[in-house]
Amino acid sequence: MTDQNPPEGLVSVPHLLARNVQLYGNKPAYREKEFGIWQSWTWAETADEVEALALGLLDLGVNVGDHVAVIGRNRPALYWSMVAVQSVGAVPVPLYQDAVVEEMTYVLENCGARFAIAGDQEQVDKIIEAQETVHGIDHVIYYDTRGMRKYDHSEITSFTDIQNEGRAAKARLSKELNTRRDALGYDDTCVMLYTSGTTGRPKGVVLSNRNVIETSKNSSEFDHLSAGEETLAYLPMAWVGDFIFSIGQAYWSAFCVNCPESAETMNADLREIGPTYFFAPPAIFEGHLTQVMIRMEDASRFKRWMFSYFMEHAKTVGPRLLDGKPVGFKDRMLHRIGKYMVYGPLKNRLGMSRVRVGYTAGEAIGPELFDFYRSLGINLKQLYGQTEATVFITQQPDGEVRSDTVGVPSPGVELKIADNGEVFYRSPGTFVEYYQNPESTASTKDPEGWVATGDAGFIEETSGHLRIIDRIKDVSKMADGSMFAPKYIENKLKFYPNILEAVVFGASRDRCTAFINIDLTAVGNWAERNNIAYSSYQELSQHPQVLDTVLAHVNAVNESVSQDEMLAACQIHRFLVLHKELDADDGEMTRTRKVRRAVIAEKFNDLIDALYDGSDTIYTETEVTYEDGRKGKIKATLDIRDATVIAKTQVAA
Amino acid sequence: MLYREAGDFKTTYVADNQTFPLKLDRIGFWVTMAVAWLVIPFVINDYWASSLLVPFLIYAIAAIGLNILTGYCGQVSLGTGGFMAVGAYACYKLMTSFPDVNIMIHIVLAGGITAMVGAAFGLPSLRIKGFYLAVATLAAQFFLVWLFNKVSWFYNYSASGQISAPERLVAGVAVTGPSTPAWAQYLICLFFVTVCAIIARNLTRGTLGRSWMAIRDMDIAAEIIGVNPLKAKLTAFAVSSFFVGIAGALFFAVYLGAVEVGEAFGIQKSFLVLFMIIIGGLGSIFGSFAGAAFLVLLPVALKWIGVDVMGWPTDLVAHFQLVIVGALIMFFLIKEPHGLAQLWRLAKEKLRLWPFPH
Amino acid sequence: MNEAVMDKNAPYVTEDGRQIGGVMMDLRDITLRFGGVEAIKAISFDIREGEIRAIIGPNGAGKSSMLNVISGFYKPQEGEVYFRGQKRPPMKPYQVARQGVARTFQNIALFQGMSVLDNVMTGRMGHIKSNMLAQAIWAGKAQREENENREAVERIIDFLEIQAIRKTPVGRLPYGLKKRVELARALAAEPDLLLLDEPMAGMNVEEKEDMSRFILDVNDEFGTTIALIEHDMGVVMDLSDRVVVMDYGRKIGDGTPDEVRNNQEVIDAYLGVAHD
Amino acid sequence: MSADFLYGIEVVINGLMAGVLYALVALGFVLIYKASGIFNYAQGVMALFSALTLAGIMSGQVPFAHLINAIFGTDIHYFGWNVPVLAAIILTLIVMVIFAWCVQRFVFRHLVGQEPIILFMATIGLAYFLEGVGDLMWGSDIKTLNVGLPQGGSRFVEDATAGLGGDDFFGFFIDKLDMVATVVAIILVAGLIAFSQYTKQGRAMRAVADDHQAALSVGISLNFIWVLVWSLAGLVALVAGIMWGAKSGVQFSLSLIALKALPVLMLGGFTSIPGAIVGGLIIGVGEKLFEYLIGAPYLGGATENWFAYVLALLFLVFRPQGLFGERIIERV
Repeated sequence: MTDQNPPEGLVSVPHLLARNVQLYGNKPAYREKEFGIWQSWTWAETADEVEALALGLLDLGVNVGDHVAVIGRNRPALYWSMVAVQSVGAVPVPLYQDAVVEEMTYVLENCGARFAIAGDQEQVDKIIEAQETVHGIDHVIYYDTRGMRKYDHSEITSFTDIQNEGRAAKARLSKELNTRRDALGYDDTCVMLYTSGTTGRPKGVVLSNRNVIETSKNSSEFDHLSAGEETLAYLPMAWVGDFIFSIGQAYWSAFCVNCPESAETMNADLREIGPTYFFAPPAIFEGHLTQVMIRMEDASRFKRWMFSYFMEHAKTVGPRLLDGKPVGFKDRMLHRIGKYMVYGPLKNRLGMSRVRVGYTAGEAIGPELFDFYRSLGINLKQLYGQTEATVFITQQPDGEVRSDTVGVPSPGVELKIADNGEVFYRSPGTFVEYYQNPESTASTKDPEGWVATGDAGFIEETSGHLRIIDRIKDVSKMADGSMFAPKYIENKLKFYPNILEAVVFGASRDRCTAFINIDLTAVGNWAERNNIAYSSYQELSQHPQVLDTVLAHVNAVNESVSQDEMLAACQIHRFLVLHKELDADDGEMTRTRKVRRAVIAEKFNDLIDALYDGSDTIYTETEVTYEDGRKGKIKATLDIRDATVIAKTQVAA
Repeated sequence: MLYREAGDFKTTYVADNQTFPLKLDRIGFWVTMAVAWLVIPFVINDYWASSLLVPFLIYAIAAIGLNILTGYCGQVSLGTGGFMAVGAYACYKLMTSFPDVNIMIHIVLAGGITAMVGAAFGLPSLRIKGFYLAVATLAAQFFLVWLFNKVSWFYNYSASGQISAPERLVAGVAVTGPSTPAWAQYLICLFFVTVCAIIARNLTRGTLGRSWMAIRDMDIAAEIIGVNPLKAKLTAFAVSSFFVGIAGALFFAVYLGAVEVGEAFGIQKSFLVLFMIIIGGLGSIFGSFAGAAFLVLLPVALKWIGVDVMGWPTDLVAHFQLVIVGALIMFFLIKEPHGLAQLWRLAKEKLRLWPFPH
Repeated sequence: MNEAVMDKNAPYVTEDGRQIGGVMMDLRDITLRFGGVEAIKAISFDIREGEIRAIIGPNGAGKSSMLNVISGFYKPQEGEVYFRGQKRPPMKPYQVARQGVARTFQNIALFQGMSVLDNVMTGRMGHIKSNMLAQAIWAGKAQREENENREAVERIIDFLEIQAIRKTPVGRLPYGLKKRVELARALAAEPDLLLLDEPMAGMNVEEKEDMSRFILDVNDEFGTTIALIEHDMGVVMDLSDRVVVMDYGRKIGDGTPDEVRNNQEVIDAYLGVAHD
Repeated sequence: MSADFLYGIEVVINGLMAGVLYALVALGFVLIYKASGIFNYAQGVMALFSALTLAGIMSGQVPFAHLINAIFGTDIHYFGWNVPVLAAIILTLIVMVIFAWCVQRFVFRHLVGQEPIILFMATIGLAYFLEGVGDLMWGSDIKTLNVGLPQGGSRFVEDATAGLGGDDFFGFFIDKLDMVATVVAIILVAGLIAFSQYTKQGRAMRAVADDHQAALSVGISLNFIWVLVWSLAGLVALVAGIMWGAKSGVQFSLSLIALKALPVLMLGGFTSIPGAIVGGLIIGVGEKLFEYLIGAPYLGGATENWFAYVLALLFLVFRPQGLFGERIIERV
């Protein structure tokens, strides 16, 4: 553990808040689109909202070290809640708002939260339901009063009431509050975040003030984040990324966090705000791109021509310009025109005109996708990180951006690659421990503080950039002993807009096979244009033409995989298109949309067998969970297709 | 394509319902104002003033007026000419009876008087709807014209039956009478246009405007949800006539200088202004300007093409003008009932969505 | 007799926690004729503070006419309307509206030429005090009032979850949303009595569920008294505290859903009525 | 009987005759309005146009002569022949039918289902258009139209009635033309009513007027009906045009006179043929009497210009649906 002292006595988020009030008192700290306009709060206003709540919490009897669950969509009030909780020496535990009751029950129980701050009635209901099994919760605070009137308010209170009580009790409690705030230490717990573990139950990752503040400081300096930045907070508050972007860095650099009005106005709000610092997982960028392409399909011939022409040109010139490499005069001029005709307007529509620093992470991002945004002139970069590292492990410096690497070690981070190819790191951001789980803590973090990422990768000698192949546990051997890296293949497949998800099997088998999920937006739109009628996802997924298209993609992937001798064996011999979308509610994916390979393999074993026993159709029944929690069965007969495999060239590895 | 909206967000309601929510439009507006106020006055000459700019500005005011009544409140009026006449004669009487009072005040008062007359003729609108009312307003048209013809008190018993504007000064410069400089004519009209447009905009985007539009779109429902139809319709008639009256006053005092009611404010005038708002766009201030500009420009352009270029006799060109105007009216009603304003709106929408089609 | 009157007005609380107060609107022997036709024949019933009151009956039973009488659009030839204990003098519909009676319409009556926001804003007509001159200058009082109204309206928009379509012209909206916007417009008036004329006509199950939820929420959040006409028996039985049944302009039943359901005359009237 | 009174009677009679003409034009409106819901402002201009055409054809004028000359620098004006009245009238009728077809085909077919007020404004546009075309075809100079109708006061009536009053009364002065006009108008009105009552097309017309959908469902072609009514309106316009043209020359003001039919309709109601007739008579008599008793002596005359409108306006305020129009029951 590196032993730096806190920069000028800023040992905790509340301290940062206090500093921001002094330096940027009248600058906006939070905005939320509500009642048709962007309601704004300056740092000063934020401070006393937080203080009022903190006092209220004291009044409510929150003790130092208590865990306070925070659940709801991104709203300033909930961010204040976290800071307020910290101010009174307690620990905020943000939870995923879309978690179903069981998940929430587990987490509440695990962290033993005494208090919960919920966004609205929906969340309150879940907490109440959870309390049938967990009895730790003393008091629930809700923000949106809608529909809450009829609840028994003995153990439930509205956010504003708490604040009012707090304000009322100021004289009485402010002294206590100050002492608690001053008592906060650099190595005290800042926040506890639950990792949506790809396997097994989520674990509570304990992050200290040191972790958060050091990381925020370093990463902010790395990208020269200033008080002028605008961000849009729309990713789950329970996710470490949002905590660092919307609280850590936001408080360190004192920039403004904007919260959208609602899920369906998200894109419009993004457009209005035009963030300068923007993070999104590849899925979102992919969604945008798909939308762009679909909408361009309906455009006039001229526009389509213009679009493709300039996008082509941008692919060659755009990234070079971004990286400050020299560009010929003619190209420069063409790019100007393009900027005026296409790039500019497009960025404007996407709400990314002002993006100065954009990041994506979590999944490998397709080169086409990545280049599309880069060539528009959006400074989109990749970073590699995880909750245990307080996000940052490696990130790409301006001017050294590529789609196939995840960049150089972030400031203060040391890397080492184990013999089996696993990536280890050590940094000021390295987490303290897994809450009440010493053994997994030990298994992940050795005494010197080296943390295993669980990813296999290597460092390019030429550039010093880190390249990730796959999850280490997913990289395995096939029957003939050759390397099997499913994720690698899956990503290649997923780079096709038509393919939403793919799961490749082949560990200790003689050949590879795959499940495919088609992308309903893209394929559905294609079906519409070729007026192919379909009543359900299932029906569309089994449509012969769809299967042909997918087959073409698979063949293409095989083609490219066959080039790489290390992975040539991973070519897909047979595949089928799943009759349902892989879904977190069915436990097939994590909340962050990572496939749970084991779960799937077990759940669809009949299909896997079919893939290997050579039959060309298979009948199956699958249990599904509907949005309202009801369960049901869907039955389907799936076609299985054979893909063309390029014969493995004779090589000695 | 031209628009960059990212980052142009609103944090107050005032900002949110400003007239030009888009930055580019705001810029465009101020540029236009600057040119209109700071450039044109110095370059304008008699020809441009008398054949284009001044009539355009005056008709724009009239069109705004009629648009409030017809476009916003849905009450079609064919009496515009008559009401302009009221404005003109009111102004004339005021000018001649109180020579020392500033002409500007006279013009505004003329508007006020017209407003009252307008409201009076608006009363039937409470019982009569649609084209019944339209025809009813013809009564105003014919009656008023006849009145100013027959009752010689209105034209101070002049032998010719004409009224002619004596010279009046504003800030030491003649704005009426034969010796008025072009730029003075232009500026005084521009002043009134600006004020009228702003007032109209404020009224139409506010409560009153909403009550008008409610009446227009569905009068019964409007009344049931709490719109007072009497108030809505009468205010519409009054405000509309106020503007029309001012236009009439300017038309007589500043533009023509001397008028004979029959030909200056005949039913043709009513139709001209009605056409302006149909072509320009019902229910749109911008449309009022567009329509006025279009119908002021059209004859000039036709004359130029027909007479100067093709060398045709003027009457022939005049006939063509009738045909074209008539055809245009039908065309717009069929293809684009919301006129040039709507075309403009669509174009803008396209630019905002660029490169997407929708 | 006296007792009867007393408990008639005695406040009580429904099982789902709804506060029912005294009589708000009392209709006495209302008779309405069009030319020779009697649309409503000597009907009397009352609507109590805070309750959800349903008016049901086959097509042409005179339900809508009844609503039109309440909202002052039709003037009954006989009978009186008592509002808050006062006999209502003959008044124009907009005056009734300003007394705190808002309504929606059977076939949507939105203002096609205006945006959702403007439509809902028209609901605030009753709350305008500033005069024309102030509005013309668009400053001071008028401006303040405009903003206050906007805020009030935005809360309704938020409440009915139509933020996403705030600035869309109503013409472009699908049917279900139009209905919701109309409800928003009525709510914007902050009425004491809300009249809903077939709020769920032509909706699919999902939309009906939403609408029912909104109606209950309105009654719950704002304590608004609601009188609604509806054909969907299920909905009526779920929502309403008391039901009036009309047939051919006569009242053939009045009471709690259960009482009405078991009323023989009602059953007869409904036999063979297609839509129910 | 006193002379004044008798002169009063004379005024009334003249009024009645004028009224018949108003009624005639009004009929044109009613026909179109009933069948298509269009309130045809252009009716007046149609009268003007038809009169122009008739005059032009009779005098063997070359259509669009000005235009042709202007373009080709030629100098043609007349074919140099005169077309006999009857042939000319028939030709004019053909022109009017073609016109009717064009109007239907190019304008109103595209406006089906629009609000009445839009249709109304469209007809105003049509009026302009037609006026322009008329001028282009035949030039805008005032033409005399003589279809051989008797002119001047009727000696016969004058002599016959001279005896009624004292020696300062010289009998009714009644224009022969007006008498003819009246007769023709009455015949035409009767004819139209007969047409709409007893002919297949007539019944179809009424069916359409009552209920478009129903009419369609029984296989009546709306298009045909609309062309038909526009043609009939053309015919009516022609007759009116001839009368007025013969009376006061063919000029623009003619279209304004025809406008008088509007107030007539507002009195009579847009949908009722008898209404149109009665309204016409009321207006005719009303304005003449008003002018005779009040206008000329006290108001400086020329009150005919507005009397009709103001009368109609006042009337409407108390009975919005007109004399015979059905009562409107508003619903929501």
